[in-house]
Amino acid sequence: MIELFDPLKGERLRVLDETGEAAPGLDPGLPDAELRAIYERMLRTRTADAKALKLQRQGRLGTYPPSRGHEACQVGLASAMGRDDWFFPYFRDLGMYITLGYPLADYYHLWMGNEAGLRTPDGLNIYPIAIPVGSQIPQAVGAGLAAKYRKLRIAVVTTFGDGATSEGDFHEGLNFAGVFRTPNVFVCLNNQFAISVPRARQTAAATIAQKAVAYGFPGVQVDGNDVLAVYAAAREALANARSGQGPTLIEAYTYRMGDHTTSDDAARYRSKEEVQEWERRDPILRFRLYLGKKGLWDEAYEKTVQESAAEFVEKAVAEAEARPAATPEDLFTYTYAAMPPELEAQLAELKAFLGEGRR
Amino acid sequence: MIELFDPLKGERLRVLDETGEAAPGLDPGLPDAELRAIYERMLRTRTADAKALKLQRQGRLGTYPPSRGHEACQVGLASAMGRDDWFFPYFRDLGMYITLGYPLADYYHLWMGNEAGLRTPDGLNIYPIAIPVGSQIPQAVGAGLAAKYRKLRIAVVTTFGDGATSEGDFHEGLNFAGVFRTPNVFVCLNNQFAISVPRARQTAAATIAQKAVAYGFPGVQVDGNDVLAVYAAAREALANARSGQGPTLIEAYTYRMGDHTTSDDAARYRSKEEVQEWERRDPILRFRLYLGKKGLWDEAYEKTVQESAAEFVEKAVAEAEARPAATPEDLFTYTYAAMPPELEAQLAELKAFLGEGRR
Amino acid sequence: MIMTMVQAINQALAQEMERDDRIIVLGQDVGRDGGVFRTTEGLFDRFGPERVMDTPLSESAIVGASIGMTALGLRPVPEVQFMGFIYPAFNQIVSHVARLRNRTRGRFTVPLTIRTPYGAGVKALEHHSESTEALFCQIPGLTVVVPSSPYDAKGLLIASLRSDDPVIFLEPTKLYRAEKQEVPEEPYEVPLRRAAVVREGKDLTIIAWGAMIPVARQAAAAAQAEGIGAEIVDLRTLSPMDRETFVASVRKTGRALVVHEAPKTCGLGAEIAATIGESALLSLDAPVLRVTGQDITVPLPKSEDLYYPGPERILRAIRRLMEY
Amino acid sequence: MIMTMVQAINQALAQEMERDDRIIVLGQDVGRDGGVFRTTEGLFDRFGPERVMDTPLSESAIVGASIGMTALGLRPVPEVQFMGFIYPAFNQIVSHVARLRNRTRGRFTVPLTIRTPYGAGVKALEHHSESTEALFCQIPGLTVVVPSSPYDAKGLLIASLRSDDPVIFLEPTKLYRAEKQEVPEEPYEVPLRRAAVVREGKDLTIIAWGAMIPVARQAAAAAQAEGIGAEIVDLRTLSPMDRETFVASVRKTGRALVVHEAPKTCGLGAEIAATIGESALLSLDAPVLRVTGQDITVPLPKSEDLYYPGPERILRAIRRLMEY
Ligand SMILES: Cc1ncc(C[n+]2csc(CCOP(=O)(O)OP(=O)(O)O)c2C)c(N)n1
Ligand SMILES: Cc1ncc(C[n+]2csc(CCOP(=O)(O)OP(=O)(O)O)c2C)c(N)n1
Ligand SMILES: [Mg+2]
Ligand SMILES: [Mg+2]
Repeated sequence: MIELFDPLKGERLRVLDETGEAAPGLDPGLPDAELRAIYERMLRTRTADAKALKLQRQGRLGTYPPSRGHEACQVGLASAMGRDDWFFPYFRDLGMYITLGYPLADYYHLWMGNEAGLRTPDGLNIYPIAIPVGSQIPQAVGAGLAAKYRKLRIAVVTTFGDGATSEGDFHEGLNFAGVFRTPNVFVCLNNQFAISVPRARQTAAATIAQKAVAYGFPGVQVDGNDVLAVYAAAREALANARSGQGPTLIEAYTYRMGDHTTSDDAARYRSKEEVQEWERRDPILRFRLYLGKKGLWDEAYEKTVQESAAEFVEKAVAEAEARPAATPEDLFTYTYAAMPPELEAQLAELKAFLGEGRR
Repeated sequence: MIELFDPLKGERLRVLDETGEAAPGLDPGLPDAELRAIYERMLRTRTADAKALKLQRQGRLGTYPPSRGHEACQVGLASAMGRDDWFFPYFRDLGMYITLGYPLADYYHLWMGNEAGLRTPDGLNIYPIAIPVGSQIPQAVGAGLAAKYRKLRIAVVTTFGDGATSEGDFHEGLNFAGVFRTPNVFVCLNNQFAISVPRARQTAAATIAQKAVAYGFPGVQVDGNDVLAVYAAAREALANARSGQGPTLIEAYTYRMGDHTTSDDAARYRSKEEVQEWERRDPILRFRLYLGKKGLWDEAYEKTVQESAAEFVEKAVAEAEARPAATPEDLFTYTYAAMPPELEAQLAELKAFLGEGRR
Repeated sequence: MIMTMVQAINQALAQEMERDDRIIVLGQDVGRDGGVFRTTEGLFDRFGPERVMDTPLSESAIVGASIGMTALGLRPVPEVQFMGFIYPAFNQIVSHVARLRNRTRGRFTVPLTIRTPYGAGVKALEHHSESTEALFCQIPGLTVVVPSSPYDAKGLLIASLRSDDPVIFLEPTKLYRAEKQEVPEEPYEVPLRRAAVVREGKDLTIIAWGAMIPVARQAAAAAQAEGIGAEIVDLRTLSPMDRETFVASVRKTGRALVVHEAPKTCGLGAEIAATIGESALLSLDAPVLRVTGQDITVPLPKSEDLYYPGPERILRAIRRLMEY
Repeated sequence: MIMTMVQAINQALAQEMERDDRIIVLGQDVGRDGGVFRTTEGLFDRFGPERVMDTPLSESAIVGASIGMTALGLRPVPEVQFMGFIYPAFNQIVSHVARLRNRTRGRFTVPLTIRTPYGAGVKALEHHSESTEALFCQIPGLTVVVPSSPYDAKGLLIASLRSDDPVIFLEPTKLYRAEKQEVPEEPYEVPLRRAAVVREGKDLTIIAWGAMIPVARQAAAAAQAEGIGAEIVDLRTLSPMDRETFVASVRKTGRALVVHEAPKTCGLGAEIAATIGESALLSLDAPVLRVTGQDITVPLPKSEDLYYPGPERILRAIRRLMEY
């Protein structure tokens, strides 16, 4: 399906229109249970996101990059992934984490300012969040190389924003992937902004998907507010990766509904009208309309889902806040496999200092 | 003309075939005197290059990257440039330097191991050679931005190899150029190798020219052993740059006839047959055949040109070797605009040390 | 006018841009948004998009393009959004910015000023609390400047913008809005390469810079209460370093303490301690001590305090020095 | 067998690759060409293109991809062609390689060994004579190793390949073929984090590493002729540093001299001098001196000798120390 949509011709894969109507022949045909699961993940994502913002305002969580508007991209992509696939995230990936089963308490714990929240639970193939923009991309390619070397039939997914495509690491990573035909799926969440810098300032290419031309593998633009389009493209790209057909670049065309982070004020650089225009294309709304048409959604169902999401989120907050603070040992132990004498001395001194009643 | 050759369709601009026949409608129609001047520059380049190799073997010059085979790319490009245009070179650009009027003695002086040879004479717009691969590309874009800001109708040219296209700086530079529509001409000398690494290992893109698609401006592949093709493409790209129509990427498809540098042994990684195959496509030979067909070349003319080239080169060698050695002051004076006390102290100490009869 | 460091920096930029049309500000979000810390606020409206350029997210190109601009006589002021994101531009800085004057024997100079917020203490995200100034201090050709007050920020920035050498101008985020100070309206320079004795004392010398100056002052005040007179030298230009000023101070006091946020090992404190050992060994009544960040990655906000030198840690070291 | 450092490195790689199929060598020209210095010669034929990978010209991706390989349990050995070209990968090294163990509280470790030729003295092109080891020594989490002999090269490299910490393994180009030495055929480790006293002496301590060791030996021999006994400590692992060994030596001799190729200011010598000042002040009979590269960019070949510390400069410093 991917090769049917040529970014050089301005084509974009979309399954659902804004009324939730599925284009004939493009619907990935998921079972009802899976459709509902996707919806539930999207709602959990939005709920958990709103909660993080609230916690931040209350001083209970630090600077936070909200995901609102990206639920279709994140949940659509992660829902198509398999348990053995690997994920190399960026910093705006809440729906990925929720879908892939990363404990939300850990995720909150991280954004509350504790490294322990970055410790992926054993058995989950999720690398830690990369804050330096684009830097995770070559790493994902290396994981792809390793998968190939080990003859694992898995795919390696990495996400990043439109801004990241301007970094050298985007280029070096994708170029490597092309040369070695690694099992990578590169997903750009083109949300039209890198903080205040609009997409047009990021590159003169008409689409981000067409950048794949530079690397000799397919690129496709999908409607990033259409969870089924993201799912369909991801499923195909993942299958191609796993079966040795090489990497794919997916551009998910979407919009950052909120501020860049809680330190940002997007009103300084974009209009209310523009934001409102995108509110209409809300990915959750669109998918709800689709479910409604399929008889999978009604008010009662919505209520259950909302309640369950709220409960899920509150539990995670409670858990995260109950976690113990980092100890000096936590801070010093993981710099090296074995602590060097200088660090031992510094740790001892810190503990003596704290022992004097300070802190 | 550039847009007539689509790299995505595998098209390559070529004016002269291997017998020196010009394709009708593509010949840039240069006056005879200019054609001969181009030939003479190509021959000087080859002569000066061979001399550098000889000097290196004699221990009179250091590690050196030979230009043989690149004469059409270098001389074709530089011949199309105007006096006010800027040039940001890489390390294999002898024909550019000769054509642009950089004193050959300075060039030799540099490769003999003295920074003074990197001091571009006043009035020449040539930035110093960049050894870290690809790093000059964003710099050239900055010069383009400055030209635009100052409303100068000039172009900024930068050259680099096929290997350089894998560096992040290639990407960041070209992307910047696209966004700001700078007056840049990017010329990739695709000579099929980055030291031992073949072009196919460098990128999975079928051509390097097509990488321009990622940046939203035109890219064209030209026959890099055809000086008229290089000239024609460069002239058009330069004109576009100067007139505000933005940047162009030119891929000059050629071959590195010699070793990577005098420290390299290309026989380790490529076959004699391959090299012989390319000998047949020698850019000087091809252009000579063309001149012959136009009645601009005969043995007597060849003899004069050879002699003049030899004289030109010998004079430069003599001049370079007569230059004084760098003094301690030369080494210390240019680190800062004004020498800090610590450097003054180190310089004084060095001089005292040398004064003790050492060196 | 009474102003914060952010305002002082903003004013320095505006005044110099007014005076010198070779100055171009470029970087991520420096334009319409006015910079994530608002240091470039208003410049876009005043000087237009050609002089206040929002760029792609590309540190290497931001610095690399700035270099190229200098070839044609401009004086760019690239902003790197946080010091933790300067590394993608490291090659441009080390291999080109620092060297071009020397490698062209003065034909090409690189009069640019790379501005970047730096340092811990504001409970920021990972990579947003870096203070790796020593990386740059070891590269010949670079000038590294750190202001510790609004007054110095304006004067040092103006001096940097007017300098013919490339400057890495590090702005302590912790001080951006910490303190307001009277700052003269007219442009002025605080000279580069000159440290300042910002507090006099006879018993020991504290050498510090940036956000550590207010912390050192607190410690010095506490020490005073114990009858110990601490002199404080604000280094201001970290490279090339004004060794004379602090060596003279240590010759007088006989004791020295370096305070910095960066980890101890190979931090700038090492060079300062080594210099004192070289030049003032016989004046030393005690070893030169260093109170610094721990030799670990700056922790996330919840544990930042365990990393960061505070007044009590400095006071402890002062006492230890005096008891030696 | 008697062999050069190049051969010793080559043998270490081959033997460990034989033993451990998680080891992958990658970089520019490491494959068919066998590396520009031939350190990887024969590995491509023996282990195939999947384990000896010629890569695109992309330092950041070479290191970045190596990181990703460790996520799936591999132990990559990326080669950077010269230390002067490591800067494009600096972000990957500083922001990821060094930190991943800490930031994931041990879930992800990065057992890779970045190999790169380093140092001056071979009349190479610009950017090919760098010795910026101190850049890496100040980054917590990295291990920085420099061998000074074929024997140590093999043993330290094997220890690095087996280490669970990321190692920056710096190979002094000047020593690649300078000296041959008996090197045991079987694999062995020279322990990381341990300096070695490679020459005993009672009058002063010279601390050095890599290509400066033979130079220091020459100076020490000359000093011996004047009746001065110089002890030489080969640091071997520059970070984390074995402070105990050199401090103990200085406590014994009372005098210390650090020798390194890098410029003086903020070179590793600063940390060593500062450490000695902190830990052995009362044992010092003279200031700790540093004989180093000049505080300038390494000059082009014709003037390299004016930059580089030679035995005479060291001898001068030894005399100065003894006369103090
Ligand atoms: C290398 C680097 N430079 C700058 C930053 C600061 N920064 C954080 S997010 C961001 C914008 C990212 O934009 P985009 O890639 O489009 O992702 P989005 O935030 O829109 O999801 C910037 C500039 C950074 N984190 N890393
Ligand atoms: C950043 C960097 N990495 C590695 C090198 C070492 N090196 C010098 S030339 C070269 C190959 C360049 O290949 P290409 O760009 O194709 O240019 P060519 O030499 O073929 O003209 C390499 C790897 C370097 N100079 N800079
Ligand atoms: Mg974005
Ligand atoms: Mg090439």
